[in-house]
Amino acid sequence: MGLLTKARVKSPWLLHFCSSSCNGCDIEILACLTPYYDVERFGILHMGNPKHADILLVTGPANRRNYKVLQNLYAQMPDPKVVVAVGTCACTGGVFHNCYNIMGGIDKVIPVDVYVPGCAARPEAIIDGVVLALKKLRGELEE
Amino acid sequence: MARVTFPFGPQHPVLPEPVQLILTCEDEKVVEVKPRIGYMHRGIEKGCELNPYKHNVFLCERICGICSFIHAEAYCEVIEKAMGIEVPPRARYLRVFWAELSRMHSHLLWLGLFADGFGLESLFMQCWRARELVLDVSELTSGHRIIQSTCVVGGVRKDLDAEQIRTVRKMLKQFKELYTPIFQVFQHDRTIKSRTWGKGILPKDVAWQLGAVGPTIRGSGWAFDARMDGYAAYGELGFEPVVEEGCDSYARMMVRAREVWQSWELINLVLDRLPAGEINVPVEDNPKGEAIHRAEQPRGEVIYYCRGDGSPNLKRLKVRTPSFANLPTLLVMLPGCELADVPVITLSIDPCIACTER
Amino acid sequence: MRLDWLVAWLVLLPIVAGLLSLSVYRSTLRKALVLGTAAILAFMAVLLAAVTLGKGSPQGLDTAPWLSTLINWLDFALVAYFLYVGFRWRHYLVAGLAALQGVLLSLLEFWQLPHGLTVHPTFLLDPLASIMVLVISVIGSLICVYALDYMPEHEAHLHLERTRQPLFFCFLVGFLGVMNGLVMANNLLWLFFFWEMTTLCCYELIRHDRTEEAQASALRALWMNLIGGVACVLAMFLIYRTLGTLSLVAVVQEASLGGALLLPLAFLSLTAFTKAAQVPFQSWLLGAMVAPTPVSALLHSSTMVKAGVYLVLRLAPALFGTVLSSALAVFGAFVYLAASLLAISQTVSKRVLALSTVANLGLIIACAGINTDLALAAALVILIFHALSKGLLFMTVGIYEQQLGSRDIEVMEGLVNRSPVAAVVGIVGMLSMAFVPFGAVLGKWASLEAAATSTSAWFPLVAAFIAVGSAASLVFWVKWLGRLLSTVPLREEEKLEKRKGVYAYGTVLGLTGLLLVASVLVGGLVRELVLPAVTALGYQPQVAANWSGWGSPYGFFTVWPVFLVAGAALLLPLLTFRARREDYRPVYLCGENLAVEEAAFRGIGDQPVPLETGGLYLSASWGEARLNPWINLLGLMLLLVILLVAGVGA
Amino acid sequence: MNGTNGLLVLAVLIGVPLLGGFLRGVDRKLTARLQGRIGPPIWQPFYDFLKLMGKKTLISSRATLAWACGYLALTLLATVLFFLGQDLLAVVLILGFGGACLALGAYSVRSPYAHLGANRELLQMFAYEPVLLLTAVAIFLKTGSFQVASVFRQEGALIHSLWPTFLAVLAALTIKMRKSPFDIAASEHAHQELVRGVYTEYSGKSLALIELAHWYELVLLLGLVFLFWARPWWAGLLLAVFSFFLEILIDNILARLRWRTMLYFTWVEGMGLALANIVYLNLIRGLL
Amino acid sequence: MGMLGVVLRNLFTGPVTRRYPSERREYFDGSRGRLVFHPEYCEFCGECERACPTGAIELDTAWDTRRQDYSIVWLRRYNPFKCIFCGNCVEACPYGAIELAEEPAVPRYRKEISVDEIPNWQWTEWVAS
Repeated sequence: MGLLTKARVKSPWLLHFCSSSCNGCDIEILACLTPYYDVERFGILHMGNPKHADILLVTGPANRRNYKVLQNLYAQMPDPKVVVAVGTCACTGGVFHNCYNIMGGIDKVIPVDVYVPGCAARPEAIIDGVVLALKKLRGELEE
Repeated sequence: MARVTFPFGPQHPVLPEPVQLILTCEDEKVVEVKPRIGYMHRGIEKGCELNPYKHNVFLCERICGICSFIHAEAYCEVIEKAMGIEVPPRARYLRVFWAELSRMHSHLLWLGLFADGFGLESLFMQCWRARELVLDVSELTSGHRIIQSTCVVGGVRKDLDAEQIRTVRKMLKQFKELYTPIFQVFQHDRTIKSRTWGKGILPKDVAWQLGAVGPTIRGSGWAFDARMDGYAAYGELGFEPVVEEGCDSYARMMVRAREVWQSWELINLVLDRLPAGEINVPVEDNPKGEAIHRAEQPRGEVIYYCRGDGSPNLKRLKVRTPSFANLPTLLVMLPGCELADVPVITLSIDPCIACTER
Repeated sequence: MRLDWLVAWLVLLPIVAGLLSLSVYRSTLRKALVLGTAAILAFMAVLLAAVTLGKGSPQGLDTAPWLSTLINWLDFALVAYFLYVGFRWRHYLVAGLAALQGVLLSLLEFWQLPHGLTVHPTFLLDPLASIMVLVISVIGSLICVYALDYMPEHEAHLHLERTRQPLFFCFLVGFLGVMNGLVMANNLLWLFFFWEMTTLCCYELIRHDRTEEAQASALRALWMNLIGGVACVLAMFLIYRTLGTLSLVAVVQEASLGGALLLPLAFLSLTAFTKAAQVPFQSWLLGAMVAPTPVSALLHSSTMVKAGVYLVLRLAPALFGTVLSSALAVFGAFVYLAASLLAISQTVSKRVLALSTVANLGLIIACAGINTDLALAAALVILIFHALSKGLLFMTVGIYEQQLGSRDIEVMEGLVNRSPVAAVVGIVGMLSMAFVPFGAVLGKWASLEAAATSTSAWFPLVAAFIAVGSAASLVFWVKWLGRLLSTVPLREEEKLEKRKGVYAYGTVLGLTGLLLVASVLVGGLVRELVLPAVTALGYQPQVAANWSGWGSPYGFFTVWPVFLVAGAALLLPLLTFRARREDYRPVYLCGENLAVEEAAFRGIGDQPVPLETGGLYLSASWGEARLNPWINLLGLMLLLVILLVAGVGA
Repeated sequence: MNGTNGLLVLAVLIGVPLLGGFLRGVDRKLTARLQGRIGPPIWQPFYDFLKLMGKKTLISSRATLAWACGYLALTLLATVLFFLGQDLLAVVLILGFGGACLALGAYSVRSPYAHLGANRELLQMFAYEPVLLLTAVAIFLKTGSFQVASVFRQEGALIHSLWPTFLAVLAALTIKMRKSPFDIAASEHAHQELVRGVYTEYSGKSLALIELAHWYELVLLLGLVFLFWARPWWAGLLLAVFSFFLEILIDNILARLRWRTMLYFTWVEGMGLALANIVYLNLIRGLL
Repeated sequence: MGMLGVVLRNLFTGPVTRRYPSERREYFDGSRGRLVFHPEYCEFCGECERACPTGAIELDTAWDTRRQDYSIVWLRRYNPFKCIFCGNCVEACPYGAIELAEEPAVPRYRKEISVDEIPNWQWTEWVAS
């Protein structure tokens, strides 16, 4: 593993976007930053700005109103980047599957690398998801 | 004079949820605010008409993940009212237990975000650290950290055993130790006061005219709380609302900080007085007719209305959420403030966009 | 060439050329006249500098006695004209001051001075004078050439029936001669005449457009400068009573005799402050903005206000060690601070420039007050670079104004895309006012060092004022630079530079080149020009200058490495870094951005809302309305204190 | 420039960012500990730097990269001049203009967040620049020279007579280290109203360069603190470490304040202290 | 100054962080984590499908392609990425074939649907009945 790859894997800065979730996963993502889970151990910092971010954490399904926002944010992130869909509804739409304004999972709108199930996804699952995303990042880089 | 017009949101680190405020600033002073909502709209009310009414509990829980239990509870109560079901007393007490747990975690979460809003990151960490204890209690008793999912039409799904009650009491004691210094910081810290005192004034009469609810109106000196109706077991617990007279962000912050203590006491009271007996009654038939119910969420009063025609699907479910009532107050408070106060004032009403837009 | 011829050319050529231009109505002829005058004037100035610097010691020059008599009568003619102006416009303050001046002057001429008084020498040619002549003749001439392009377009805007350019160029070009005379004069009566002539030129140039506002501003400039005139006559009274002569050199040399000269020196300082638009009098310079831009450029960079600081610098050795000197230092530093703070809240570009001028002149006066060799050197460096940069900036702002039709800084947003040449020139000008290691900041550095080494008990205040003032000036320059630089990438904008006037662009680019050369060679400039001037004033400079920078006994500022590093860092990425179109991303707009070149975000009803961005003005805190009363009051109080101190000292 | 100086310059160019990055790592670790967390590894800033260097280039405007380079270059130059024992006043001025480059970079693309951040950066500069200039003057009064090297020729520690100035420097240090309560232009952590303020439009390599410049700046400022107790050297080192720790502590116990409070604090209290100190020293100089 | 006490206490009492991937915490009893299915108890009654609010469970039949005789297999398709882990199906199941484990469901690169064959329901038995 080259030094650059290692640095990339060791320093994922994340951007969180709440697509149209119920807030459950959002607060669990925030909980990941707090003392009990402290993802800064892995070098993860919560950036509010897509231009600085490496990982996009999306909670909630894509809806017809804000999918453009999601696409814009995705486009503004510089490569290499990964997208993690956090929570059941970000994966497939989940409990909102029959609400009329919902398009389904966010993979309908942007490419998704890792799906984290759970409603709301537990911090442990989110950490697992990010770790999985980093594995993918490393794998992609080494190919 | 140079003006800066820019969008504040939908994606913005201060706002965890998508909402847009189009701000116009002159230097550091905000002169114009135009809110733009609708990013979170999912169509839950319509979705509820498509599901069997018992499944709607799970959907209503996910109107908002922070006050999810109270949504579920309010939904169940409105259905029970429509169907004329009497809920057993133990279930009513347990509902108060989880509802107050939700309130505690919601307020702590908000206090943390608020601290982050005025740039005190370590206080954010402390609040969320204390909150983890509340979440542990929630997970221990309901099986999930935030979406308790314990309420069903006719009662609750889970019971507390003596062992659990003992553990909960221990954890609550730990919580008290952790929260006391945090509370004192919020109450007395000078830099926090300088950021919140006199910021975002919502005068008493204006608060009433705009129909603000919850801590927003209680911070403006109105004793207005749906729990005073005495639904669930509140009537038997001697509930008194927390009221602050300051009308500013500091007052609203203190209402929430003190409500954490209030919820803590209510939970202890519930554990002391928990009556024995069944936790739910079987519900067989379908709702017919209409009913309305008020409940108090961490953010304020939520109103549920339902109408059924005897079929398994509701004909109409209408939810009026507290943040929807509170958002107009922003338009009074924001113009004329400084840009640095925008997060403080915006957060001081604790906007929950997921609730507002459903 | 003989020295007296040289002086005659420098003074008379522009005046004659100006008078000639009164009868010139054809633009080609006017161009030839102005260009020729400018070229000869600049050449003569360089020659004068070569001569005076080569000679080593100051050269005196006498004139025929009848000339002195002529000057005396012309003085009265001027007073009469001012009296007429006062009554013509029913401005009784002007009339009163002119009358007072007339009375005082008659008293002086007919009662106190013996008949046929001769002052030896009439003209004094030393390095300080030749630096001033260089500044006036080179930069001033360039501005006159620039006006050849500016004025036709300006008049096209005014829809005049008949061009007023002959009159305009008469005063504009004549001004240079008057100024040259002023800085070379040693006889105070001559100095007074030239002084009043500059007041006249200034008045006529400001009211050139003949609008109501222009007339009011011109009258304000007039009455404020007349106060200076009155103070000057009073000073002459006192000086003659004490010394029995009216020679400037004598004043400087005899000052060490005692405190008797303090009061006249204070009056002369007051005269200088009115001309240099120091704080309670700054409003005339701000009002002068209504005049066509070449006038502003001329007033600010090379003439008029520079006369004020010139006089203070000339008198500085006389003040050495006196309490008046400290008072000047505090006053100057205060003006620097106050004007810099006021400039932050300004949105009109010319007012920013004007306040920055006031501030820099204040700094020069503060340096004169600090009164050490280093301080004087700093003052001269600031004077030279201020003239270069401010002349450049006014001329470029004039170009912007004609391109944009506005003087507002906010309107200049993204000018670097729309009008690249002029914008880059303006950026260079602003950088040279505010950034290391350009001359103005170098002067600031030296003035702070000088302030710190001063023995005065007041220096902490001076240092603090300079420190805050320099930070404030950084704020408003960077803000304005930011406006120019603020662009929308990939957007095809309408180019404003459809017509690049040869004279306007030529002079501006020439001045930029001059500025850059002078900045890079600042070490040589200090060694060859500034230090001799300081020596000639009677200081023993311990200041060292070598090829790479400028040193004082306490510190050393390296210029070349900073230029190299900053230049390389800023230019290399721009030259080497190429971005493809697909590498561009819109700016961060919370996810509601549109395409890169749109500069808008989706707002209510999914309609694009254009972005508005703006600079920092803080008008609530540092707005003129709020600060002006305080600043004027403090300035007035400081002036009174200066006079009081001098009076008590006497 | 002779051989020793050349070596020194090389040592500064290479050593300072290593030290600065390490200190940033310590900063983050310590902050985490104060918040009851574990925090990132000590060498996390180096990972971040490398990663940013390796990002694909996406830009909003070409000019931002140039200004980032300018910021880095000027900061680097100030650091080199400082460690070569050059003129302190010049160092402070150059540092100030480095900061201005940062603001200009943010101004050079029409982005509201960057613009508002740049406005605030200017306000910060307005707050700390006079304090640092006066500090240089105060050091001059004690040592008789503006040269950094002269501090080492001075007998005894500056802090004995310059402690009020030292307190003023701490206020400026808070601003320069972007620590609460004065992190108004760009906060270390993202939760503020201006997103990342001046840094909003920088990404990838230009952000990495800015990070590098921060490291130089940090060491330079701690070097300034070191001067206050330069002899014996370990006392200065202790003082620098103490100030560093103090800043982190302050960051964690105070809320972010508004710009008015910042200006009020740095001018009235910071500059007031430095000025009082200067007046006092000047009095002594006058008496002796 | 209350904050000072809090942060200093934090500094000296050490971090409270749960070092998650390396040290795993015991989950509370009754935590609603992953859904575990025991096909051997399943009687294919369909209660879980009806109880599921998100439609994550589907009961289905399909041709058994492993065998040549075109026999039918009884399948339960479960999509963990649709499931909200509410436990409604667990309560609805009369045979105790579904259970909620305490550890959460694991993240995946792809949304894999888990398909279980119900052994109680075989082609032959169905024919025999």
